[in-house]
Order: sequence, then structure tokens, then C-alpha cells
Amino acid sequence: MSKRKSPQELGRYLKFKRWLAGDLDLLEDVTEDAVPVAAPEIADRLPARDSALESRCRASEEVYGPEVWPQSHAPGYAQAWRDRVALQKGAGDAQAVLQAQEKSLGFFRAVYKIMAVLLCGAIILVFLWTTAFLPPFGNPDNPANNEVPARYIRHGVEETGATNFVTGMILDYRAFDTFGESCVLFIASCCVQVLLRVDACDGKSAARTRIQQENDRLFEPKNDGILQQTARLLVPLIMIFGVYIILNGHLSPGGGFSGGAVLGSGLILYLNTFGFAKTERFFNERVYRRMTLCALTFYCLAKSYSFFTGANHLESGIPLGTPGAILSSGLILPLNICVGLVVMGTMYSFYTLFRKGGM
Amino acid sequence: MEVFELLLLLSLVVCAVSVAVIRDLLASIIVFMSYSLIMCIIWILLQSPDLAITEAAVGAGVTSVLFFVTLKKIHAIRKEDRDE
Amino acid sequence: MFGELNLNLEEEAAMVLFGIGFTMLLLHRNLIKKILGMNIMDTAIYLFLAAKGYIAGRQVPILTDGVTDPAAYINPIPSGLVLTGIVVSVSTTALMLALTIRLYERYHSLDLDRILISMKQEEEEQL
Amino acid sequence: MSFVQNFPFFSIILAMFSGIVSSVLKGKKARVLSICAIAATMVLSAAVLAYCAATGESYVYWMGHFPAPWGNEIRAGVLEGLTALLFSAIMLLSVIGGVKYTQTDVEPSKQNLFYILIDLMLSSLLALVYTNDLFTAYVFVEINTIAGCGLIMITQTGRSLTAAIRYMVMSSLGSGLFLIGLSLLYDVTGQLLMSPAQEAVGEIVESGQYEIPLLVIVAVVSVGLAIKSGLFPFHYWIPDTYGYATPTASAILSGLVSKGYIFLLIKFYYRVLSPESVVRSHIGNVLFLFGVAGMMLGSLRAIMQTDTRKMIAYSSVAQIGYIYMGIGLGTPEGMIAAVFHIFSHGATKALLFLSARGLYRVSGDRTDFLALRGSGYRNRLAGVGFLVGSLSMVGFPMLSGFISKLLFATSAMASPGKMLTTLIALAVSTVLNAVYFLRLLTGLYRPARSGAYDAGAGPDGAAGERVNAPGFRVAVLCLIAFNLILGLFSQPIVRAITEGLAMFS
Repeated sequence: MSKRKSPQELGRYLKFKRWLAGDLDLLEDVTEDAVPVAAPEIADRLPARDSALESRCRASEEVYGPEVWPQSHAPGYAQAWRDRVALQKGAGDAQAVLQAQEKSLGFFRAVYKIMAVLLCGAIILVFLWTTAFLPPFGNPDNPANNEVPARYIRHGVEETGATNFVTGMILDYRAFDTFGESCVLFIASCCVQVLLRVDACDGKSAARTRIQQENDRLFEPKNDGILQQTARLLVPLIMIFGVYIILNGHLSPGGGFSGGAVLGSGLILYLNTFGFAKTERFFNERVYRRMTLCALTFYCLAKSYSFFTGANHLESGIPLGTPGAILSSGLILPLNICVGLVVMGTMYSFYTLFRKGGM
Repeated sequence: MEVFELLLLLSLVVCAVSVAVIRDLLASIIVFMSYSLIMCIIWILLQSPDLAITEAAVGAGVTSVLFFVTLKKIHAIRKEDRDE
Repeated sequence: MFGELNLNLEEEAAMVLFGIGFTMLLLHRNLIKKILGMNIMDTAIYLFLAAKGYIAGRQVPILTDGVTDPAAYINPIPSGLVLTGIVVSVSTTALMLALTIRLYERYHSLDLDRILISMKQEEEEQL
Repeated sequence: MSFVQNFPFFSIILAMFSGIVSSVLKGKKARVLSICAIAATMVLSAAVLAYCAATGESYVYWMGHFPAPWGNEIRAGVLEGLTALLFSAIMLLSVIGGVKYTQTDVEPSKQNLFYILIDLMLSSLLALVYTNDLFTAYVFVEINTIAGCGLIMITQTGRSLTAAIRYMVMSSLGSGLFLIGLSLLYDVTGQLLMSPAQEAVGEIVESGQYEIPLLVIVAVVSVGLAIKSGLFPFHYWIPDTYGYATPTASAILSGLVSKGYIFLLIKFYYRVLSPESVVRSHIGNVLFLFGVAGMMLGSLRAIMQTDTRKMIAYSSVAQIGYIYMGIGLGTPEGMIAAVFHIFSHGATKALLFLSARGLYRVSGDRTDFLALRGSGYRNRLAGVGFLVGSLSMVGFPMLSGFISKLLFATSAMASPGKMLTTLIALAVSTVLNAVYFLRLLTGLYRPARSGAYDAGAGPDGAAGERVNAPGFRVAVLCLIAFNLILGLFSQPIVRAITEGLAMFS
């Protein structure tokens, strides 16, 4: 059961995986595999391999690109590495093997490239072919322009009170979808909390807390004057814009989701300029949790009431108001505010969880 | 107008292809941001301002911020490895 | 047969983008690129839907001057669907990015295959 | 309108609401709330089933003030009620049975998040079962996917994190295909609700106008949902995903989540297209082929494993293959067999995953066959549970697996073109199942070679019975009983499925 894979096997496995996923820059890995296989005596003459360092180098290569990696972090090791590759290339046996491997790799690469392009091309062709048979673009007689949108437009204002037909549709006619969508956001934020929230209640996570906080110093603002002045000017504007979008969701383009995202970005800007200490004075985890709970509970109860009355053919008794006024359209305005709060909190919590694993 | 639309759609495809082939992650995220903004303009041309506003706030704004913070986090982890 | 083909740029661009995004999500080995590919794929579908809702020469679906004639506005349904879809895709993106951070913390790589290989090695060392 | 008709809606909202409230509760309270909510859902679904069976017809329920083509709708009938009942029962038993393991596997401060995921998973499954609206189905498919991902990675080990990212990648591909299928369908029919869409599709088929788009839609939606449920060529994420999660999560993922997508696919075939047009599009033949291939290759891979977790997970691949084979037969009998197998496999897999974990516990948390040797004596209840589950998988008479194999065989008789293939596939796969399950079973009841493995036994040493928490005992016993009921009294259930499928169209 615990049979360890030999280097050769691992190499083959590696190559196969690469082939499956199609790596395009495998050269240095090939030489790495080739060392123990082809020229053990050469490998013996070199400094011991430092696998941890290698993995770090590889990691930086992924982030920064291949050119910078060794020189910047580990010049000595990089030199040794280069020597090893050079030595190996000098050795006759090793080179033959290397060439063979490169050749086979070249084959794999070509196969992969062809596969990717073929797949992409096949999908595109199939769908292009399909679109060619679809109803024409921009034609008012298409099947999609039937009695459904006609009613949304003709009776939308009197039935929902919203002058923005899209808002009226998603928050009244098809409100169940939208409720599901808020739940998608809620559950995604729960999953991100599972992954990234750091709770200092046992030893293992205490160590992670320390690491996270050290990391976070990199993000903390350095009291940048220009940034702070700009933010003083921009943050109120962004916030007011966000609130405007939410409150006018039933009258003009926008609504809870877009407004909430704008508010969330405003908060993120404030956080990045002035730091956690100031932000936590008015927005911390407790506020966030309560806000989300209240907003979602209200949403859930209000919509349940509306669904229940609708299905049992009862009057909902919620006044719709004058179309066009801010205080109109029944439940749509409060629901938009709820959604806006949830989205704002969720976006902000995503950001802080990503940054330091907690709010 | 037609030419403008054609240009926008072409740049959309160019952006998507370059997101796929650019090796530098930061650059590809920035290209993706511009992809979202072009998409916004197209949606305005298609008479859907609701979508444009949401895409500008969510797609080009929050999603990109999340990508950036992820990248920064990854750099931080890497730096820590180096210091140890 | 080809005479009645309907050629429209928006729809075709959407399909091309869908293909690119799908291939990136399936075959790119870098996790961040995969997630970008997923976003491209989703926006492509939304572009397709938005193009399907458009009707030539009509207005934004917001009541103007009290006109409630369906012939004055474009179809509001695709817009509503896309709004829902955008939120769904931002949630999925956040979740996948969080997973990426955790995987990078643990395996110091963004390459899914390298992650799988180092996971297997780690387990074999444990046994 | 009778009050009972509100129950499907109540059960969805109840599960969702308990998830929302759990976000501020501590782990223990969240668990109690979650168990109560699932139990309440079960009762409500039973009432719906009884109501529909009594009236003999299905009904639609407006989600709002507007009727069919304008507002959202859900729909309940005998099959929906039955599925909701069985799903919530299996979920309840898996949650109760895995309580102890959840406590050890999940970080203490994140227990409540686990139960939020369970609650929302339940609500999304119910919504998928009841929905009469395609776009609602898409939204809840996404909730299901994200909750599933959360359940996989809740243990936060390296293995589960990689499994989660692979699962997310494959699921996003599936969702993308499903969504583009919906968009195309909306474009050619102009409807999002299932009943008006069906009429529109009927007209289109008659006029023969959008033949090619319709074919692409059927293909794309089927492939999307097949990817998400892990049909054979797209199955590579399954073993890690199912094998390495906490037992409650494994049972739910393997028993219910993939079945939810299959149920949606069946609903799509019956409620949006008509079964005849599916047969005509030949997509059924493709599903049949892949189903048969999945049965064979899944079983073969399971034979090659030496790790119990992976073996059970690969056997899931094979069982999903059975279900798609039934769908692919393209006859009503095949569909009945497939639906019955959804239930039977859900119950059996939950039992297997739970009792397997009980066996690992007395074997020092090792999972390979060698370590499990003799563990049937060390933990008798888990041993019996595993025995019953394995025998049911193999198709031992009196157990649920036997009935589903019988149904598959009889339905094969009705479709002459595929009869031989189906029968041979069934026979070969039964033999293969027997090989790998019996190999493990004989190991379980063979004394361990030396005292080495006893030393690694659970905290109570060899005192097997005391190792099991009361919840675990109740759950395993109930699941065994459940298997026996499905096996012995299958007639009413098969009749209900037949009736329910008839109500679909």
C-alpha cells in the first residue's frame, strides 16, 4: 500500500498529467526529471537538491513570469542549477536521453495545442452553426417577444408600481428567482468563511492568525496624503451614488445588487485608505452579521407573505403608491434596501476575509 | 454606429484571447477588467442600462478587486516563505 | 440552405467568447486563469441573452411619458435573467478565489497539476 | 385551495429560513434547528404525497400573485412528493448518523456553517424537485453546487481542498452548458416556465422550424447535467470528492446531490420536451452508451482499489451509469427503473458511507482493506450495516438493489434494440460488483492477522458496540430498515413512481 513511486514512475506520471492538461513550458522540469534517470553520477557531483526552494522558485515563476525567478531569490542555488543543466548537457548519454525526452515532449505539446484549438474551434463552430438557425436579431416578431413581456410592460406599472420594468419583473413577477439569488450570495459568503475565517480557539489556527496578521501589514496603508485626500473626496460621492442607485431602483436603472456593489466598493476604498482601526469603529463583524440576518429575515418573511397571499388568492394589502414617487411600488423599495445591505456586507466581507481572514 | 459596434466586439474577442495567452497574471486581470468595461458599453448600446450598471459595479469593480487581493495575498505568502 | 442564415455580430461574438472561456476553464492549468475563463464564459452567455432581448429601434424598458405600449420598449426579461446571473457568477468567483488562496497556502503553487502531484507525494510520505 | 397545497412552499422556505437563522447560532443550536427543520420537511412532504395520492392529480402553486407564463411557479405531484419525502428522510438519517464525526471533522467554531450548508442544500434539493420554472432551476442548481463544494471542503484537509476545486471547475462547466441551453430554449420558445415551454416546443416540433437549435438544446442541457452528476466520461472528480469528505457530506453528496440533477434532467425531458422527441433526437442512445460504459469501467476501477473510500466512490460511478442506462432505454419502464434506482442507491450509499466510517474508527482510522480486517467483529453494528449495503449493491434478493436490477432487466425486455446489451451489461456488472464487495466483506469477517490492528482500535478498544454514538446506531438501523422496506414492499413505491411519471406529461 505504501509503495513509494520511483523517480522514473513519478516522472512518467508527471509527464502524463502535463500531457492531459497541456503544459507549454516544460523544459526545466524535463531536465529535473532527467537528472536522476539519466546521469546519476553527474547529479552526485552537485549540491543537494533543495525541494522547498525549488517549489518556491517555481511559485514565483508562476506569478512573475519565468525570467526573474532564480536570480532574485536564490542566486547561489540558481547558479548550481544552471551548472547542473550545463554539465548534463555536456554528458553524452544524458544528452541523448534529454533529447529523446524533449522530442516526446514536443510531441505532447503539439498534441495538446491541437487539442485545445480543436476543442475551442469545435465548440465555437457548433454554436455558430446553431445561432445561424435562431430567430433573427432585433426582430419584434421573435418568439421571445410574446405575451409575457407585453404584460410586464402594459400592466407592470399598475400591478407592481415600479416604473423600471426590469426591477418590477425581478422583484415581483419572478421574485422567487431573486430570492434564490440572494441565497446564492449568502451561501457563498458562508463557504468563504469556512475557508478563510481564522478563529483563534485552538493551537493550529492560532499559528495561522499570526501569519495572517503579519501578512496583513503589507496591506495596511502608509498614511499616503494624496490617497487620503482623494478618498475624502471620493468616498462620500461613491456612497451617495450607491444609496441613490438603491433608492431609485424601481424608478431608474439599478437596484439593490448594483447599488450594494457600489456601496461595498466604497467601503473597500475607505478601508484601504484609512486602515482597519478606523473602519472597525462603525463596521465590524457583529454589525455585519446582524445586518445580514435582519435583511435576509425581512426579505424571507416579506416574500413568504407575498407568495402565500398570492397563491391563496388573497389580497396582499400592501399599498402600491403613486408610480414614479420614491415611496411607491409596495414591497420593492424595502426589498431593494435589504438586498443592497446584504450585497454591501457580503462584498466587504469577501474583501476582508481574503485579506486577513476575518473582519 | 455599426462600425463602432464591430470595433467593440472585435476588441472583446481580442481581450478574451489575450487573457488566455498573456503569461503575467496581473496583466491578464487588467485586460479582463477592460473586457468587462467594453461589455458594459455594448450593453448600453443594446439598451440595457440595468445590466451595464451592474456589470460596471460587480464585474469590473468588485470581481477585479477580489482578483487583485488574491494575487497580493499569494505574493505575501511567497514572500513569507522566502523569509523563513 | 445558406440563404436564410441569420448572421448577427453580437450573437456570434458571444459564441466565440463562450468557446474561448469554456476551453480556458477546462484546459488552462493555472487556477487564476481558469477562474478568468469561467467569468468570460458566463459573460458570453449574458451577452447572448442581452442580444436576444434587443429589438431594433425600441427603448430602454423604463416607463417614459406614461407610454405603456409594449411596442415602445425592448424585452425586459433577458435583462432580469442576466442580473440574476451576474450575482451568481460573482459568488462562484469569490468562492473559487478563496479556494485558490487556501491551496496556494498549502501547496505553494497555482498549477492544478502540480498541486495534485505534491498532494500525492505528501500522502505517500505520510504512509 | 386546500391548506396542504401550501406545504411544498413551506418546506422550501422553512429549510432556507433555518439556514439564515443558523448564521448567528452556535454549533449545537444550529444542529438542533437543522435536524428539526429536516424532520419538519419530511412530515410536510409526506402530507403532500398523501394529498396528491388521494386526489390523484398534480397541482401548480403560484409563487406570487401571477399565473403561469408571468410569475414563478412550483408544482407538486405524487412523484415530487415521494422524492421530497425520501430525500429528506435520507438527509435526516445521514445528518443524525454523522453528528459525532461532524464534531471531530469540522472546526468547532465553524460547526454552525456546516449546518447552514446542510439547510440550504436541503432547500435547493426541494426546489429542484418541485420547481416548474427553468430559470429557478438554474439558480437552485447553483445553490446546490456551492453548498456541495462547501460540504466537500469543510474538513479543510489538502485532499478535500483539491477535490473541491476540481468539483467547482467541473460544476462550472456544467452550469455554463445548462445556462446556454436555457438561453437558446428561451430564444426559440419565449418561455421559461415548463408547462408553456412544453406547448411552445410542441408547436416548434410540429412546424419543424427550429430543428437544429432544438437538437443542440437537448444535447447541451443533457451534457451539462451529466457533467454535474458525474456520468462516466466526466467522472474523474468523483473519487476524491465522495471519498474524503466527512461521512454526512459523503452520504449527501453521493446519495442526493447528483440525484437532484438527474431528477431535474428527467423533469426536463418529461415536462419541457416530450419523451418521444428525446427518443427521436438520439440523445437517449448516447446516454445509454455512456451509462453502460460507466457501469463497466466504474466497477473495474473499483476492483483495482485497495482503499475502501475510493472503492465505494467508484461504485457510485457505476451506479450513476445504471441510472443513465435506464433513462437511455427511452421507454417508460426504463424511466421507472431509473427513478427507483435513484432512491435505492441514495439509501444504500448513505448506509455504506456511514457504516464504513464506523469501521475505520475501530481500525485506527485506516481505510485500506488490510487494516479493516476483522473490523466486522470490532464494530458489529457498522459491520452489519456494511454487509446489508454491500449485498443490496450486489443485488441480493429482499434488498432494494435486487428490485432495481429486476426493474432494469424487465424494462430491457420492452426495448428490443437494446435488450441484449442491457442484459449483458447488467450481468457483467453484477458479477463485478460481487467481486469487489465480497472481497471486502470476507475481509471484514476474517480475524485480523495479528493484534496490530486491534491496538489501533478506537478509544474503547475492542468493545465495539460502545464505540457507536446513539445517533449513529439509530441512523444505521433505520437505513437498514429502509433498504429492507424498499426491497420487500417495492410494489406501492413502483406504483407511485408510475403514477407520478404519468402526471408529468
